[in-house]
Amino acid sequence: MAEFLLAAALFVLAMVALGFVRIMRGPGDADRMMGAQLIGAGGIAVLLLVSAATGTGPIVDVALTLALLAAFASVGFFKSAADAPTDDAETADRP
Amino acid sequence: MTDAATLFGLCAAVLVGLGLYGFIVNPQPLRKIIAFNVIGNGVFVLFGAVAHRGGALGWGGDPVPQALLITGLVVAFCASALAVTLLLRLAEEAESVTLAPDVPAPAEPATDARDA
Amino acid sequence: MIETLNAGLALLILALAVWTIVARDTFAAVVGFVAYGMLLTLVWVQLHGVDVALIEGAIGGGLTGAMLVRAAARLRRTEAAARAEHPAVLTRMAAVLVAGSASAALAVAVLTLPDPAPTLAPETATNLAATGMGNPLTGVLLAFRAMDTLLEAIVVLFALIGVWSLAPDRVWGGRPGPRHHADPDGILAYLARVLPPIGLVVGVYIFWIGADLPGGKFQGASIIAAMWLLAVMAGLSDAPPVSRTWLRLALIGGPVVFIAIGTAGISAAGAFLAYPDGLAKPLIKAIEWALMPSLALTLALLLAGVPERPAR
Amino acid sequence: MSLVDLFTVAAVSAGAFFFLAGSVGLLRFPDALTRLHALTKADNLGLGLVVLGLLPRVDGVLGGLKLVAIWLLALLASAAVSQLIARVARRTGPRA
Repeated sequence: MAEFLLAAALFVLAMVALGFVRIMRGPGDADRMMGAQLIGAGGIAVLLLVSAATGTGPIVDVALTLALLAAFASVGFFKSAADAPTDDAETADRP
Repeated sequence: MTDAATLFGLCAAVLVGLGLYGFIVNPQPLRKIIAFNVIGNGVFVLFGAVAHRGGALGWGGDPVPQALLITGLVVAFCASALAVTLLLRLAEEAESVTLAPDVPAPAEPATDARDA
Repeated sequence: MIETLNAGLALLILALAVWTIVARDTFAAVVGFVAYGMLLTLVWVQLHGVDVALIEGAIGGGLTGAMLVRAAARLRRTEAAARAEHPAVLTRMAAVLVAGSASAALAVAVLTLPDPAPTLAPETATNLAATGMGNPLTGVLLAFRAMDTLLEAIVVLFALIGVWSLAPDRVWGGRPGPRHHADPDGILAYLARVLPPIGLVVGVYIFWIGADLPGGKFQGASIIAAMWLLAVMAGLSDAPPVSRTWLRLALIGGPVVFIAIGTAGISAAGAFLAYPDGLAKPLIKAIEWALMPSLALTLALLLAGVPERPAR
Repeated sequence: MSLVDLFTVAAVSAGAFFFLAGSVGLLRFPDALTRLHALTKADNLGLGLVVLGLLPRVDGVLGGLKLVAIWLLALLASAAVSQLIARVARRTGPRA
């Protein structure tokens, strides 16, 4: 059973690694944030699977912390985009 | 068990190199801060790998280096926060410098209340 | 199977690290760094440092990410100018050389680590009973290496003083950061109403179990700091002016209690930061309870940033 | 293989499938909003099914509660974050 759970963890890790491709490609900031969000969700799943596979209960607390703070970076992203309404490609290219 | 320590130890060695490269080559200060953090992570992971090798008596790692890692991570975060704040303040001030390069920035009014 | 998982994790981490270094757009690099911070949490778990994983998850995955994302957005207008600066080819070559040799030297060191590994685990185990703690890390942090922890609490405070001292004169002692506004019926305000109570419970829980299981004051304090910042970002709460007396007392409260108990140790147990026999556990608890709110407040205010608005 | 194991294998596999679906969608869909749709499937269903599959394996009520709490927190975070990201994406519009 442990082998299956670890295999599932590996599979999930491989899948969320594709989120990295989205971070690289963009094209918008929002798309990149989504890639990070996917890696965060996958990280939580991997933690839970590893915890069950190795019988290490406290790992669940790590997953709990990540789940609690999963939204934090994205909220920061939203606020910074909201604080600067013109903050975009247009202003980035302004001399 | 030792495999994880060696693997992540080597990973950490590469992280230090990557961070060092970025720290030298990237011109933007924020990128330098990030690169410095990558160096720091490399050092921490290396330390963690060494701690893991020292695991004994049912503990997965030597508790002394692991405890120092916790202190280290918090201090590294504080240093980064200070560096980022400094940078943001610099950007605020430097913006006016860029807009009017010849005019010195206006001095702050001396009548401001300062509380200790 | 676990070896494959570790190898995959290491590869993904390295790929993300390369991206954060070489990406052209700073924001893209920062997002890569956020994802990389979350994955580092998995590395700590695989290195059997669950306590470290907890702090990395709270700080590396949460606080640092939000801080860098916002900084990258605010600095975006300086990007174009910075992009024009290209380091000379010679600099690049030298950088590759320096970085490569540093990596190679470290890799050689990793491969030639002494076997069996030196360890302080047996000493910790022998003396842990005297502290009354079940989690060896808490024992190390507050008994065997208490000096490090004390100095750390003070360094954190110094960093905050550093941040505050960057304030312009006209807002000296004022409220940090901009006043945030959000739609009171919007999703952000909803999130900031629902999440912080849960986060507070989880933060205190992580702090509480730290005596016997992975967890502790640093981890709990980081989570609570993040929750307060969420409420601030949603406009539900506001950062207090940094000149408030209660605020300053709360900030130094933890370190002061730590120093007081440490100084009392000189006469009671013969050394600074030594605990008298049998009293170690209650004293450690007292220090932890005093330190945790101070740390949470300090970390939160560090992220809230420079005072930007007058105190009135 | 016991019934519990069978349940775990089925639910975790289904969860893994949704991570696959989410990742492929995030890569293949044409614009930000459809990609967001794919992402939330991985967050909600992928993680949810993994949690469901692991539930019978936990020891004690507290362990089970923590697992469910993780899933609920992930649901809350993903619901809120997808709205916030969608707003930014709508305002900045598609750009190359």
